[in-house]
Amino acid sequence: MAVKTLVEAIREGMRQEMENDDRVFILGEDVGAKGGVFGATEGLHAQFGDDRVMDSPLAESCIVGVCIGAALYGLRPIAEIQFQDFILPAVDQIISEAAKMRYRSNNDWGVPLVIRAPFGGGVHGALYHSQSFEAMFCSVPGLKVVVPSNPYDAKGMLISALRDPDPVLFFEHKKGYRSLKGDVPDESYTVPISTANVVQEGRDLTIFTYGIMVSQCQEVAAAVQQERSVSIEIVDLRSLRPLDRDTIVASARKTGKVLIVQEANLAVSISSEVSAIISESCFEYLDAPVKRLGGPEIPAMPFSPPLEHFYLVTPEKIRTAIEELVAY
Amino acid sequence: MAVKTLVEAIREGMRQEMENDDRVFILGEDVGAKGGVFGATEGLHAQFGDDRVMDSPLAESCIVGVCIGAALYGLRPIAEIQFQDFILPAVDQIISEAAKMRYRSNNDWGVPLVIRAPFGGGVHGALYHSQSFEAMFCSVPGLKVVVPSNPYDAKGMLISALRDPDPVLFFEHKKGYRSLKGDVPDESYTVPISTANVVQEGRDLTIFTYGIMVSQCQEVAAAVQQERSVSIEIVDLRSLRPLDRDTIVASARKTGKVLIVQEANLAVSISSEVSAIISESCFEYLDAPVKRLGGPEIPAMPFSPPLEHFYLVTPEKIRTAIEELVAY
Amino acid sequence: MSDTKTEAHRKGVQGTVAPEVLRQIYVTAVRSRVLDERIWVLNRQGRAPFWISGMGHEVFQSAVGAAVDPSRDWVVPYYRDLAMTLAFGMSPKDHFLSALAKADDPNSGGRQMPAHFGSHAHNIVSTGSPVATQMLHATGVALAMKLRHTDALSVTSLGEGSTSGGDFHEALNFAATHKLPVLFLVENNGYAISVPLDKQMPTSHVSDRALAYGIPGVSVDGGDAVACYEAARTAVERARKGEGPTLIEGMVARLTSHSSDDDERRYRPADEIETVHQSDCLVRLERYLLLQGVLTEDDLKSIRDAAVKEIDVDMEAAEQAPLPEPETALRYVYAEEA
Amino acid sequence: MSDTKTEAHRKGVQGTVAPEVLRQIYVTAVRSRVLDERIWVLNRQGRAPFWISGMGHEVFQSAVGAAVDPSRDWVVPYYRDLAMTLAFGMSPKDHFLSALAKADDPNSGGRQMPAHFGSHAHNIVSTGSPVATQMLHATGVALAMKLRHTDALSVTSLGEGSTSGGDFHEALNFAATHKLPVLFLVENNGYAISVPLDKQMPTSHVSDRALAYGIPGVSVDGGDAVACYEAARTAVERARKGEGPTLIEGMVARLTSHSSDDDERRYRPADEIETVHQSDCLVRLERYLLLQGVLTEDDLKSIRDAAVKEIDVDMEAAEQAPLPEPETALRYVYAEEA
Ligand SMILES: Cc1ncc(C[n+]2csc(CCOP(=O)(O)OP(=O)(O)O)c2C)c(N)n1
Ligand SMILES: Cc1ncc(C[n+]2csc(CCOP(=O)(O)OP(=O)(O)O)c2C)c(N)n1
Ligand SMILES: [Mg+2]
Ligand SMILES: [Mg+2]
Repeated sequence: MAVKTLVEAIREGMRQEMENDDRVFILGEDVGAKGGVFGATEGLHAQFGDDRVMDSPLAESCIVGVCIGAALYGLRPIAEIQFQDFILPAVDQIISEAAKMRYRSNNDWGVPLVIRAPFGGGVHGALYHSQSFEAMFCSVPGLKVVVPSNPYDAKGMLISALRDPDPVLFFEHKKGYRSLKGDVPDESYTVPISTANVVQEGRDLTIFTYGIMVSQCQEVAAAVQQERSVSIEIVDLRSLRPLDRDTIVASARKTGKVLIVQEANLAVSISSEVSAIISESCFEYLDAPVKRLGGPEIPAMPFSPPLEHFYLVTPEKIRTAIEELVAY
Repeated sequence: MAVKTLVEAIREGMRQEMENDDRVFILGEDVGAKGGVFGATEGLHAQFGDDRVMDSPLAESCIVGVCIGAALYGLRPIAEIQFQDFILPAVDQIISEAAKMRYRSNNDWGVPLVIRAPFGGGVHGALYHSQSFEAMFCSVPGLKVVVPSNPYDAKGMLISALRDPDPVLFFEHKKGYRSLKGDVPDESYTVPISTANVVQEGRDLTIFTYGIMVSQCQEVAAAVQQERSVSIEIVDLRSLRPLDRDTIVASARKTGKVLIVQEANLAVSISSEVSAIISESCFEYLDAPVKRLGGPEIPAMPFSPPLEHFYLVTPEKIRTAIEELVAY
Repeated sequence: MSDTKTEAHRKGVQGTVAPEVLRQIYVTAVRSRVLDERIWVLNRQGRAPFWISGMGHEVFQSAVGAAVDPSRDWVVPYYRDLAMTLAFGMSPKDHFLSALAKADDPNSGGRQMPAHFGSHAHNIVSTGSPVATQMLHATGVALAMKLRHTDALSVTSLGEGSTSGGDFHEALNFAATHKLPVLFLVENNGYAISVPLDKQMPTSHVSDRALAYGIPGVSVDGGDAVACYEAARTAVERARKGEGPTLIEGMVARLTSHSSDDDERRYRPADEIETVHQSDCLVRLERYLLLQGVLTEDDLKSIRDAAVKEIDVDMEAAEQAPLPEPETALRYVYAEEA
Repeated sequence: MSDTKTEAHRKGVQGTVAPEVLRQIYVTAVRSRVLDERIWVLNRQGRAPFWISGMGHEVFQSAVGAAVDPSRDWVVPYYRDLAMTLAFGMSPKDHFLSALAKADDPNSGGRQMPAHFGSHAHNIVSTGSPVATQMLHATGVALAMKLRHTDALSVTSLGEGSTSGGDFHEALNFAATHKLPVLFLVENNGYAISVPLDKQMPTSHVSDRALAYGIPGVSVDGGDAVACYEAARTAVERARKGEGPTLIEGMVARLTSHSSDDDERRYRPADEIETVHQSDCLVRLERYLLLQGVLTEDDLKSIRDAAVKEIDVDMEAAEQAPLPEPETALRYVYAEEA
């Protein structure tokens, strides 16, 4: 057990599963000698060679489509998409093909494929290196969508994903790669990929969130709880498709006040679905309107620092939202 | 004024705007001599010739990308995607390019482009000719998304879309092409594209819906109102991005009970967002949980009749949902 | 441009093909034709809501099918590959079950439209409707075959219209870069639904594109079984030796409308509809087999009779089979626990 | 395959280029280089958070820029096209405003990363980060130019790595089918970030792909201004005559790491990093101009001095300019009412 960063935990998860299962290989842009633009595959090419850590041509549909084919033949590919922003050329392969393979073949075929991609902003990545596209995949039956909020979950959920018989989108917050740190066992282990995690129990208010926002909400909640007597529960959704409906409903019923926090813009998003689930199942338990906090309805996060800061969900915005809800 | 079908109204809207504005042209698969697989462009090639009604190669990214370029140069393209299911190869061009052009250029450039595509099922179209993909575009700032529910709106909104300076996705329910009929003025007119439409006023319950489900909900509501004393309001959302928040909130506050009906599966969908908006803004007005009715969480509509029927939102399901809500 | 070069490519390759191989090709093509015609009948009777036909493409497919080894090779077909699926071991019954949307349809359990093929047992990868995506799946299958050090290969096919999509290019580029064992088949029938070749692409042969990827590209007359078979054999040998992919374009004819939902008279010249049947690949193959003395008139008749009999029996069986239960629509979104 | 054919394609075209054109090419290239170096300095000083450089590509871009007519032709560039944007009339100040993310940045108002070019006033279409999408925009621009009966043309460019994406193929196919007036430029520097050519594609020249579309394809030495200019002139004439697109590949060198976020020493052989500077296109152009007597040492010096002076002034002005106001982030999602 040692303290590791998010990107180290992900790398360790890949390395151990590649040692454990020779069907696992990686295909993506710059994953070889360079070790990926964020270093997620650093050292893996040296250890496993050209056949298992393959630099792909610059073509995302190709990366995913080829991985689907290899998975159909029995391998366990990891497709790395350099930035989640560049997953769009692969959307047809993901939604038309990977997501529907088992269903359309009536269980004759399956696609055990993990697609990893860094997402999110706050790193001066501008319009095309900061986006959060998870919502569009969370409406798609046949896909699983996972966003780890800490290194422990990241390693364990990645190994689970690699053993899953169906396609899993594994989205990693790029700002968290080095800023998120935590204890990670040295040996291989799994964390289930379809459950939410109550990271902090509370009585008065639940925050549902995921990814890098989890630790940010924890910090703000700790500060607020220091100042005033309010007990805040925080639920790390962590699996965005399927959502863990039971945990969501139980927590909302318990506290009666709900704040949903995400970095992405709100319209037709995870926050919409969590709110709708709560509406359906917690009507008689709610003490306040379900509140949502996320990015503004603009196409993406701009480059210039004042604009980027304007976009972000900051601790101040989270605090204000909590206080409004408490006061309701 | 004459009774026209949905597809006739759409065709007439295109024809009249092409006569009115010589910058308008159509690019799509089989739109020429064949007149489109649903006949939407029938006769237009004969009238306007090769330069304005162009059969494209079988490549959706090409269709949309070329239209974006032509729009930038000052033309007013209509991209026809043969089935909405096949829009996925064009998603990068739509979301990365068309949707972001004005924003990323700080208003220096814009993309006046209409993308038309038939969607929806119930026509034995099976997994890839029945889908409803609107949700994924409704989370994207920079796009407008429109679904007409009747021939009058279809013609007027299409002409509005063609005069809009920004990209509009115009989704047409394929089962409605011939089944939806109504009075349509012979001359050119516009219907605004960012408003919902209260198609039927009521006091006890609001149904929010769109597309072919509007007329289906009207029929069921009429039958229910005949049988028992309940007054049902029906709101045709018709513009899915932006949603007409004011109309949604006003209606939900008025009736206090809400049913949202769509053909698509529910997770992270229009129904989720409408529910979340109501949660945010109507908490103190609600008399029952916001209820949603839509397709099951399976990848798409199957071919075999018993399976297809199982998928569909039928009058029976709508009636049951209304009755449950009334009884709450 | 490189006219001489591509002309050379286009020429049917000459060679001698063993009589039993030619017979096998013929049997597959006839079974496919009879089956295809029968499903059209079901369609016109209102019993099969949709059909999309392989008529006119059968000889090409049957010849390629005879050149590969269905026991180890894999195919990722497209909707016109009825004959190819028969070559890989599917039965007419399998296709009737699919056309009638029955629960036991091995392709999809009645979930997909007919002619959306797939059977794990027969090394036929499941295919959907979006065109050209399968190019990349076949490439990935071939990559896996190479990484696992097999000597197997994958075959995949699409229409000439579908080569306009990006996945076609991405697949050829990847397969050629990594010298993967794939046969890319283009079945060029001159139309993509209604769109003719000259609105689809700037040259008249997709095989010209092989030059872009430094791989062999040949165009063969899809009615010339020997040329088709020899081109496929050459490509198979190359693939098994680890020398990489080959692009084979079969110049074929679409003998029907695009599908049962289409009426080609709206866009196809009447005389062309007329004349296309005069060069029916199956008729040409029969003429060749007789001329070469490979088969007699009696042989032809008994092969056709056997096919008709098989198809009668299979249709009957498929008609008896049950439709799926409605609630089964919820199954197999994800793997189910054992 | 077609080695002779493609070798012929690859050879730099010979011809004589007027001295004032050569001078113009040189001026553009020098201004680009000086500006580029200055932004690197700002980056290393922590004042410009990101930069991606055109160094090593300038002569090719400047030569093509000199062959087209920026008053009627349009360009849809990519991020290395700093010199091209100068040829189309943008100023160093415009680029400093962008590098410093200032409100008045004409490319994007500080919204996009630097080197994401665009200026309606200069016929430079706004570009985003996803590679290869611009191929289709340039094709659409050219379609509109043709439909409106102009004699203008569009130019677009991308790196060799980006040609692996589907949009490259779809654009060439469409433009060639409709004989549209487009110049497709490939700036082949042998790397896509860290991925070398032999993992990217099966042949060594992207110009081979022209054969697939029946259009001319040439590879030119990106340090040979005459060859670059002549190839572009030929393509421009062809386009204006309505004969269709041309694919021009400039064999260039990336003189820096991919971007300010990259360290090429992780993947690029040390000796190659060393030697690549010895064939610096700008040095070669200077040598050629001196040798041909087009310019004297004094001319070179005064051109460079003028560039330095211009860039000093422009940088100063850009540094004084304000950052955007935070709430302006909400503007221009859609057109605003007048
Ligand atoms: C991505 C995509 N776009 C559109 C379609 C609709 N469609 C089905 S078949 C077809 C034409 C295919 O033509 P071609 O590739 O020449 O094959 P052929 O049918 O002639 O054998 C089209 C446009 C589709 N299936 N997939
Ligand atoms: C669709 C997409 N995928 C990935 C990236 C990330 N990326 C930016 S530049 C680049 C390499 C481009 O290489 P090349 O086309 O050769 O151009 P060069 O930078 O060498 O001029 C990559 C992978 C991107 N911008 N867009
Ligand atoms: Mg065809
Ligand atoms: Mg490069």
